[in-house]
Amino acid sequence: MSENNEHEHSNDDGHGHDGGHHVNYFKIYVVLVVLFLISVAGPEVGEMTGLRWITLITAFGIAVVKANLVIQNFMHLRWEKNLMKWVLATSLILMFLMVAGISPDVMNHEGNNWENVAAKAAVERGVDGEAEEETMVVAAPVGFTPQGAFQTVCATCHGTAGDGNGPAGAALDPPPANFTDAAFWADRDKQRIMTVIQDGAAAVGGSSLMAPFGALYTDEQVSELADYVISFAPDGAAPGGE
Amino acid sequence: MADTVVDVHQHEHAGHDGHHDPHWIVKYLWSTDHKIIAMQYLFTGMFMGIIGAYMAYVFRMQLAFPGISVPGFGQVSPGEYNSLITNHGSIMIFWVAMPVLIAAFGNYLIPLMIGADDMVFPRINRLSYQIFLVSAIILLASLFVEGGGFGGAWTSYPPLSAEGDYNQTNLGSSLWLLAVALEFVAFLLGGINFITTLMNSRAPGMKAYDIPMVLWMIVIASILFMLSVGPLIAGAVMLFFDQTINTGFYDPTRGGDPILWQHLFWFFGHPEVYVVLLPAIGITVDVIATFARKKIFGYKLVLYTAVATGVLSFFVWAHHQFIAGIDPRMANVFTITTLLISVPIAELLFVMIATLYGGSIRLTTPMLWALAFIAEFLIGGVTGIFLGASGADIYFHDTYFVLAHFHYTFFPIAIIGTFCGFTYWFPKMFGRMMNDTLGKIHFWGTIIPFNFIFIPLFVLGMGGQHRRIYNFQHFPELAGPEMYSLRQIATISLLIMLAFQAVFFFNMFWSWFKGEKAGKNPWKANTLEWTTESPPGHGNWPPDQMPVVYRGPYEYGHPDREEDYWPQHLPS
Amino acid sequence: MAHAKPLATLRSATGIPTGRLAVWWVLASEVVIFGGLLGVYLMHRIGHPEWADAAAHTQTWIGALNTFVLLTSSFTAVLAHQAAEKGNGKEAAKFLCFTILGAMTFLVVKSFEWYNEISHGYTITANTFWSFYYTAAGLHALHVIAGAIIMGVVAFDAFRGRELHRVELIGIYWHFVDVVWIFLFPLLYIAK
Amino acid sequence: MERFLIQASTYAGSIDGVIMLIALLVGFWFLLAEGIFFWLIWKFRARPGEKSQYLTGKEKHVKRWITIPHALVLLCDVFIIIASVRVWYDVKQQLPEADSTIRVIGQQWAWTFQHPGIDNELDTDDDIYTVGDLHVEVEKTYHFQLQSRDVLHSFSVPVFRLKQDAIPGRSITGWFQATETGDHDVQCAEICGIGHGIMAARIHIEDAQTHAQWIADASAATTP
Repeated sequence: MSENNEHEHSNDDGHGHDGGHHVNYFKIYVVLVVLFLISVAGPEVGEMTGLRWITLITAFGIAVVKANLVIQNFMHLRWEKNLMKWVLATSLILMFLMVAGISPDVMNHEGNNWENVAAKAAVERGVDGEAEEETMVVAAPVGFTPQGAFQTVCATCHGTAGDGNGPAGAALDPPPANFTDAAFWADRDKQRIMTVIQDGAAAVGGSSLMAPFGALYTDEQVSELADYVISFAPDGAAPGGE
Repeated sequence: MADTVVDVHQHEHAGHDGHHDPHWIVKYLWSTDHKIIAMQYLFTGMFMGIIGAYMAYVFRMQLAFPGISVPGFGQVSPGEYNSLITNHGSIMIFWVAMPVLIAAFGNYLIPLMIGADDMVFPRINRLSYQIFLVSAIILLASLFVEGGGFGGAWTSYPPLSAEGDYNQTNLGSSLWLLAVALEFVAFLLGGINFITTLMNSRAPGMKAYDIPMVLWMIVIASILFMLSVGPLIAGAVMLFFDQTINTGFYDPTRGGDPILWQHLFWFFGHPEVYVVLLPAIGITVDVIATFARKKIFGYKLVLYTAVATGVLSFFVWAHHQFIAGIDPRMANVFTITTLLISVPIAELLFVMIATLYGGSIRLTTPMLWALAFIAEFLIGGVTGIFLGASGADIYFHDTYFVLAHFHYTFFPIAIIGTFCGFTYWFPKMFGRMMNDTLGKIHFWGTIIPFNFIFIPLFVLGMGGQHRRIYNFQHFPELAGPEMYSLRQIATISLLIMLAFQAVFFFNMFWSWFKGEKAGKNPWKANTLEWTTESPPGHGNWPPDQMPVVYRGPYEYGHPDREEDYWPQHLPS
Repeated sequence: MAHAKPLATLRSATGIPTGRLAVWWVLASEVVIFGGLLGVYLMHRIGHPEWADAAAHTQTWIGALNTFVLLTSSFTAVLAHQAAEKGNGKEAAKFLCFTILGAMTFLVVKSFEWYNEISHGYTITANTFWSFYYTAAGLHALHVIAGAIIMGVVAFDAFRGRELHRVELIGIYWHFVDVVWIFLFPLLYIAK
Repeated sequence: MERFLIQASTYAGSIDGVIMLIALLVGFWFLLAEGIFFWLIWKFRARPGEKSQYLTGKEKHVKRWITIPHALVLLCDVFIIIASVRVWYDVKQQLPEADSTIRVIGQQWAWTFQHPGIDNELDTDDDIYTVGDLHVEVEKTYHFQLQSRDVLHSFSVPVFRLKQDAIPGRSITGWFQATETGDHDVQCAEICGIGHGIMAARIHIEDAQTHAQWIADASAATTP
């Protein structure tokens, strides 16, 4: 088949308005460049006069005008069937719908019975501020005792006697550590116990089922808790202190 | 009409191949023929379906008999359990329901039913399947990497999905996300092909209202998919960066927002439900019309309600998030829109039921599946009202009630709909009839256990049992013996149902090679695919016999005709 | 020729040629991808006034230069289309090459700009503003690269007088890439 | 619903009321639709020599079989919406005056409860922290501030019919008032990682005396 033929067809069938679109593309281009220059100059003017809205209008208003010029004249949407205009308009409207649905949660930082503490803190400290380790200020439990902490938190899995037979431990694989087992202490020291309590067993290559609990306790408290854990060790098996 | 994409290289290539049989690899794996691509999608989907079913088997065993060593798997650890449920969900929706219902049936049926010789962009079609295949391979690979497969549920909410520290499956979650994103790309390419083909390539005389309903539904579904998936693709890129290069898009301490992902996901996720629902409804409508020998009750009514459903589906997404930390005031808006969507869906079902009126109903295997679709989907539909109403959802959210509800929608869609379409078009696809008796045994062996799986789960959900918990022994109120007996009923029913699938596979392979020859039009149906050979050759029709359309697709029982059907291509 | 291009591709029930119809649908899906990303960015930007401090470090003049480059390349793309409509494949190929040149310039300027910013410590992880900045501009740059490659193929064919209708298709896509940048420019550079 | 699980909060009854209302309305439609459906299958089964009728669905007298139910479904929807929004407003939007405020903090994979202690004020020195056990007094209105340390969790108390997701970075306030004493499950209802299945807690609803005793004991045990 002849390529020329094909091309001529494209004029006839494709557009139904032979001989191009009678647009002076150069004129459109010049308008676009002028608009572009205004949009660049806008912020300068806005800054000089201190009027922020000038910046916004020149920036976004002109963006819309420019986009419209390109879409209508360069993409020839102006001559396209209505069907496709509807399709494109629909996709655009859906985006507005999406933003409308999401913005009450994402754009706002508080609402009916909720408050986005972290986002407010981020606004507060600005872009250069360092994020704190723990934005949620949760005081460490006051009146800490290692026994109490072990019985409320650890014993769920490790058992009240530290033998790994806690009620929640039965289903775990690997099973929770048995602190009364001499073999367990063969290669463990206090530092490792503290690391596991703070960062979880995964931090030392163990099972991820042992979650990090560092956020619950201060360093001293973790140290006390680790001593308490070591106290379960059978005589002679306990690792040396620090 | 030459102003279209014409591929010169393909011409040359085709010129070489034209007169001798291509190597089988070229013929079956590198083909641009829409029928071959449809088969590729169909069998890939079935294969993934078997994997998804195997996962369901493993975790149902764990739930009913916690701690046992599951035959064929071994003991299930909590991490493995999470990975199994996550990938079961992802596979069943993205790698089974979508490829089979949209891609396989879409590819097979669109050109045949509109009287075209192929899709408009055959090579993009092939590319679409290849990307899909790669995505499936990546997903399967993600199960075997270090740390195991992703275990953050198919919704993949960050921060759990975003940080390796939280989910312990750093590589698995990135691969999972990559696989899902590639799958989206595959369906975007496929969807453009479907839409363009239906819009432009209809046989002469085929007007918009002469298009069979299943094609409308597949194309509406593709449009819904295209318009809803965009933000999620953007969101997935952001999540991928969070996972791999430690950006903070979803990290609240760094100015991000975890709620954002939920919105982006469900802005896609809810239309996605209708993306898979509509093709299944389309298949059902076509099958019912054929076997009830009835014109469907209000063609335009069905079409417009489907469009209305599609449009409304963009307004309801946050009903998945009522208690997920969105502003409570927004929940009221979404309750209203959600309950409104029940109106067009109810209307679709009413229309399907009304189509039966005055018919001459033949209970063949495909018809049984179609009727089962209506009966079972009704249960899924009405239980959805509980979840769409914000007040009731406070209690039901994330319980087994939700789980049973969406299985009552997705099972009819993905399994019943697929079997319905497969048994109906099997004669066209392979040129032979399926065995009806075996088909019915398989039907009842699937439908009855199905109900016994999920009705107990409704009860468990009402008892307050939450999803995604691998072992209930830590919850004294859920660990009672009556709760376990319900779980065991569900699991044993699942085993029975899975066992009956063997009947289907036997029937399929046996009928494929040994079945009775089907002929061109075994069901005496009207639509164009029944006017060509079974299976159709390359190009679907001989070039000089391309069909021309004279009437709509559902002219059954017309009073002016002696026969009770009136094919679309016959001149008056 | 039994394996000739499908008849399906040649039909046009809507009156819109198949290729162009498909390109419009591609653009509709692109609108939601970019629309989603920019919408999300906009929400964050309004919610986080402190990002203005980060945005102050973007280089408006480089962004402006790139805007001008893309506008011009869009203009040459439409001239290529005009030439193709007249059947002048060589002319169309020439203008397409100008457009590719524009794309190259854009990418070179962009890499210079990013190099500059990254060396100042404004990496993608520096702050969520910069994450959005690199993600949005990166996604756009990816489209520029893809467009340039396809345009090369189209120009090659057009030079030999083949597939002239494709000049229009790649043009439509290219204008869309331009339109996206028209919005990215004020969003990322001007609004401070 | 009480057959499945007791109602232990003031709004549990109204949430169950919505569920019952929906069950009645949709149950009616469901049975009607399935009834007609099976009747039609039986009535219009294929008989030799009998041709199907040609109905287009455009005839007015036929079409009303669709349009009338259509309108009625819409009416039912309106009832459900009204009932549902009212309950939602009471549970999630309008908080009654609080007698006491507690803080609930989720982390992988445990619940930490911050009780206000003897002075009944949060964030003071005598706050009582517990992990996995929430102690509340019956017939008192509590506000809870829900927070999360790492990933999404969901604070779910099935007997209260209460559920709310905990989001890292946010503080979400809700309320409850218990009506019956007893010990019940608290579940995590949002997948939160490997240990999601062990993230259980107990809520202890106590009468005034027992609760005061617990506060005294707990304060004594934890005060240095």
